[in-house]
Amino acid sequence: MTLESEILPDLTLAKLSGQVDTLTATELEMKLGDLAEVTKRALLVDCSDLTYINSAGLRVFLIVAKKMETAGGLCAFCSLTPNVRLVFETIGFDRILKLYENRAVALEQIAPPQAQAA
Amino acid sequence: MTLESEILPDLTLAKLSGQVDTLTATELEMKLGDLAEVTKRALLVDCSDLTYINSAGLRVFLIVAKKMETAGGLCAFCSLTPNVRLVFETIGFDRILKLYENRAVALEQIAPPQAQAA
Amino acid sequence: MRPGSLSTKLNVHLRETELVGKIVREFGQWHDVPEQTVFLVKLSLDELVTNIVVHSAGQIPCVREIVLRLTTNQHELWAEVEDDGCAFNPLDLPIPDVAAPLQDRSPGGLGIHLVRSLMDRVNYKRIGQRNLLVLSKKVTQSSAVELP
Amino acid sequence: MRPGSLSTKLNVHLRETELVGKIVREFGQWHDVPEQTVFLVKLSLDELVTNIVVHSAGQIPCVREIVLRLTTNQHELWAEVEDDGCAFNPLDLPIPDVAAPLQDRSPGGLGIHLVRSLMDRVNYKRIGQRNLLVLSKKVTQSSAVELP
Ligand SMILES: Nc1ncnc2c1ncn2[C@@H]1O[C@H](COP(=O)(O)OP(=O)(O)O)[C@@H](O)[C@H]1O
Ligand SMILES: Nc1ncnc2c1ncn2[C@@H]1O[C@H](COP(=O)(O)OP(=O)(O)O)[C@@H](O)[C@H]1O
Repeated sequence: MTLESEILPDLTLAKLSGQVDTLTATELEMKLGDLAEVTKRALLVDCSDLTYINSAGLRVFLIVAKKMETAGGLCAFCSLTPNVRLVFETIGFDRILKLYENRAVALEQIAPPQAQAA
Repeated sequence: MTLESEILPDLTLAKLSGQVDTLTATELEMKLGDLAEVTKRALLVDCSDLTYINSAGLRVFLIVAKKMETAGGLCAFCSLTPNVRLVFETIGFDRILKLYENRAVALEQIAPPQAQAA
Repeated sequence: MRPGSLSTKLNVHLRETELVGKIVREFGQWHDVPEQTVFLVKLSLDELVTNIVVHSAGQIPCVREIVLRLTTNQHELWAEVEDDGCAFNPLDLPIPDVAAPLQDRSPGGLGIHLVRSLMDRVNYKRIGQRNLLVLSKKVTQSSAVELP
Repeated sequence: MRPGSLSTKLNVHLRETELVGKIVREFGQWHDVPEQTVFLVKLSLDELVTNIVVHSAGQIPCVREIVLRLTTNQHELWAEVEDDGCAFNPLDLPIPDVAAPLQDRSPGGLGIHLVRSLMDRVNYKRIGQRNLLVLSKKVTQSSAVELP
């Protein structure tokens, strides 16, 4: 599991790669938690290279999304592989979390060029 | 399986790497056969990166060594891994083939510096 | 798929979930199991083994061994997880409300729900002093890669 | 070693020897089989499966399937090769003269000799319409890598 982040004015981008399982979920919780702290408006988690996630990892997504929402922010996810999307749908995460097909669509919706120019 | 060769005045060096099995033995037989053809005195097969060999590969060694001996030349092997050496010993190849601990010892014995200088 | 079966004893340690993942992936590859089936079976077994290791800590008797089994025939894959801990039937757990809004969702209880939803069938049996869970997943002909 | 077992159906094709090598290597890794044992068992199974595929061509009945089995306990590894071809006991083959000088050595007949020499025990049984070869190899405690 690796998490690479980029903090932009309107958005924090986090690229999550590899396997998230019971052995790596705590590390993810700490890292995403830190990013949520410093994020003003929105946190976007790019899952294009997330090859595996189990319930320990899904639990982290739920905790971070709740925390962001409570603080008036937004936590979104993009570029889920078909396997990860199936898991999200199975536990209703597609209804309670903001999901985007790919990064371009997500950026367009969360931080549109107009907002960036302002 | 890969075979890299170097043709020197006193000796042909062949570095055999990877797996030699029933699927690759024919290719080895053709390549080593070609090398035996152009070799004047001695053919040295360096086995340091030979990770696997089965009876189809051992059969090729026997055929090439016989051919070289019949033509008055020499076919030698060096740098066998412990696994490959065990297989050689099991079928008596350590007694009928010329084996050397490593390439340096083999070169010293087959093509000593004096011979090279001559 | 190619017919075959496997049985392996696991130690009661979370690190063993890595071996479970490796076994499912590699056994799956040898037996031409489609990639998505490998993913779903690996996830289900990961959840079950993790639960046994994590929740066995306070149990009497404690779990001393876990046995993993995999079986394929042309159309179906079976996975079994057996442990010698005290009786526990995960199918008795309540189904979490996956339609609840974000703030009402509890972060626990997702593991067993995933297993029940992603597998075609899940059966629990108590056999002597052992828990046995049998999962099965059908594979459609078209998604299976057959060797000639 | 870690206790476990595996059974896989092989097609009657020389290319399957690659799968046999992969299975022995990966199953060996999961079950902490020492590297040299993996090498010797892989070699033995390669020889036996190759022989069945190569020599079954002209047989009546021809071989339609080969089954590979592996079993480990703490101290020993067993490997089985089963085929449904006509009866053939490789243990009846003469032992080649491995002490003969180079020019007298015939290049064939090495495969079965390697299997018999490198394994601790080799047993042949004809069961119904099937040939069964059972190989076993002991592993000394010191060379086995045990998980805690
Ligand atoms: N093998 C087990 N032995 C004992 N209790 C278990 C076992 N598996 C699950 N449980 C109980 O069932 C609950 C729900 O399990 P699960 O759906 O995996 O979610 P989580 O483990 O995230 O809480 C656990 O919190 C635990 O109390
Ligand atoms: N499974 C088999 N079915 C029929 N004949 C076999 C089989 N295995 C071996 N043989 C016979 O035994 C001989 C010796 O086999 P082997 O020791 O492997 O050497 P090689 O195959 O190189 O000749 C073969 O040439 C073949 O005639």
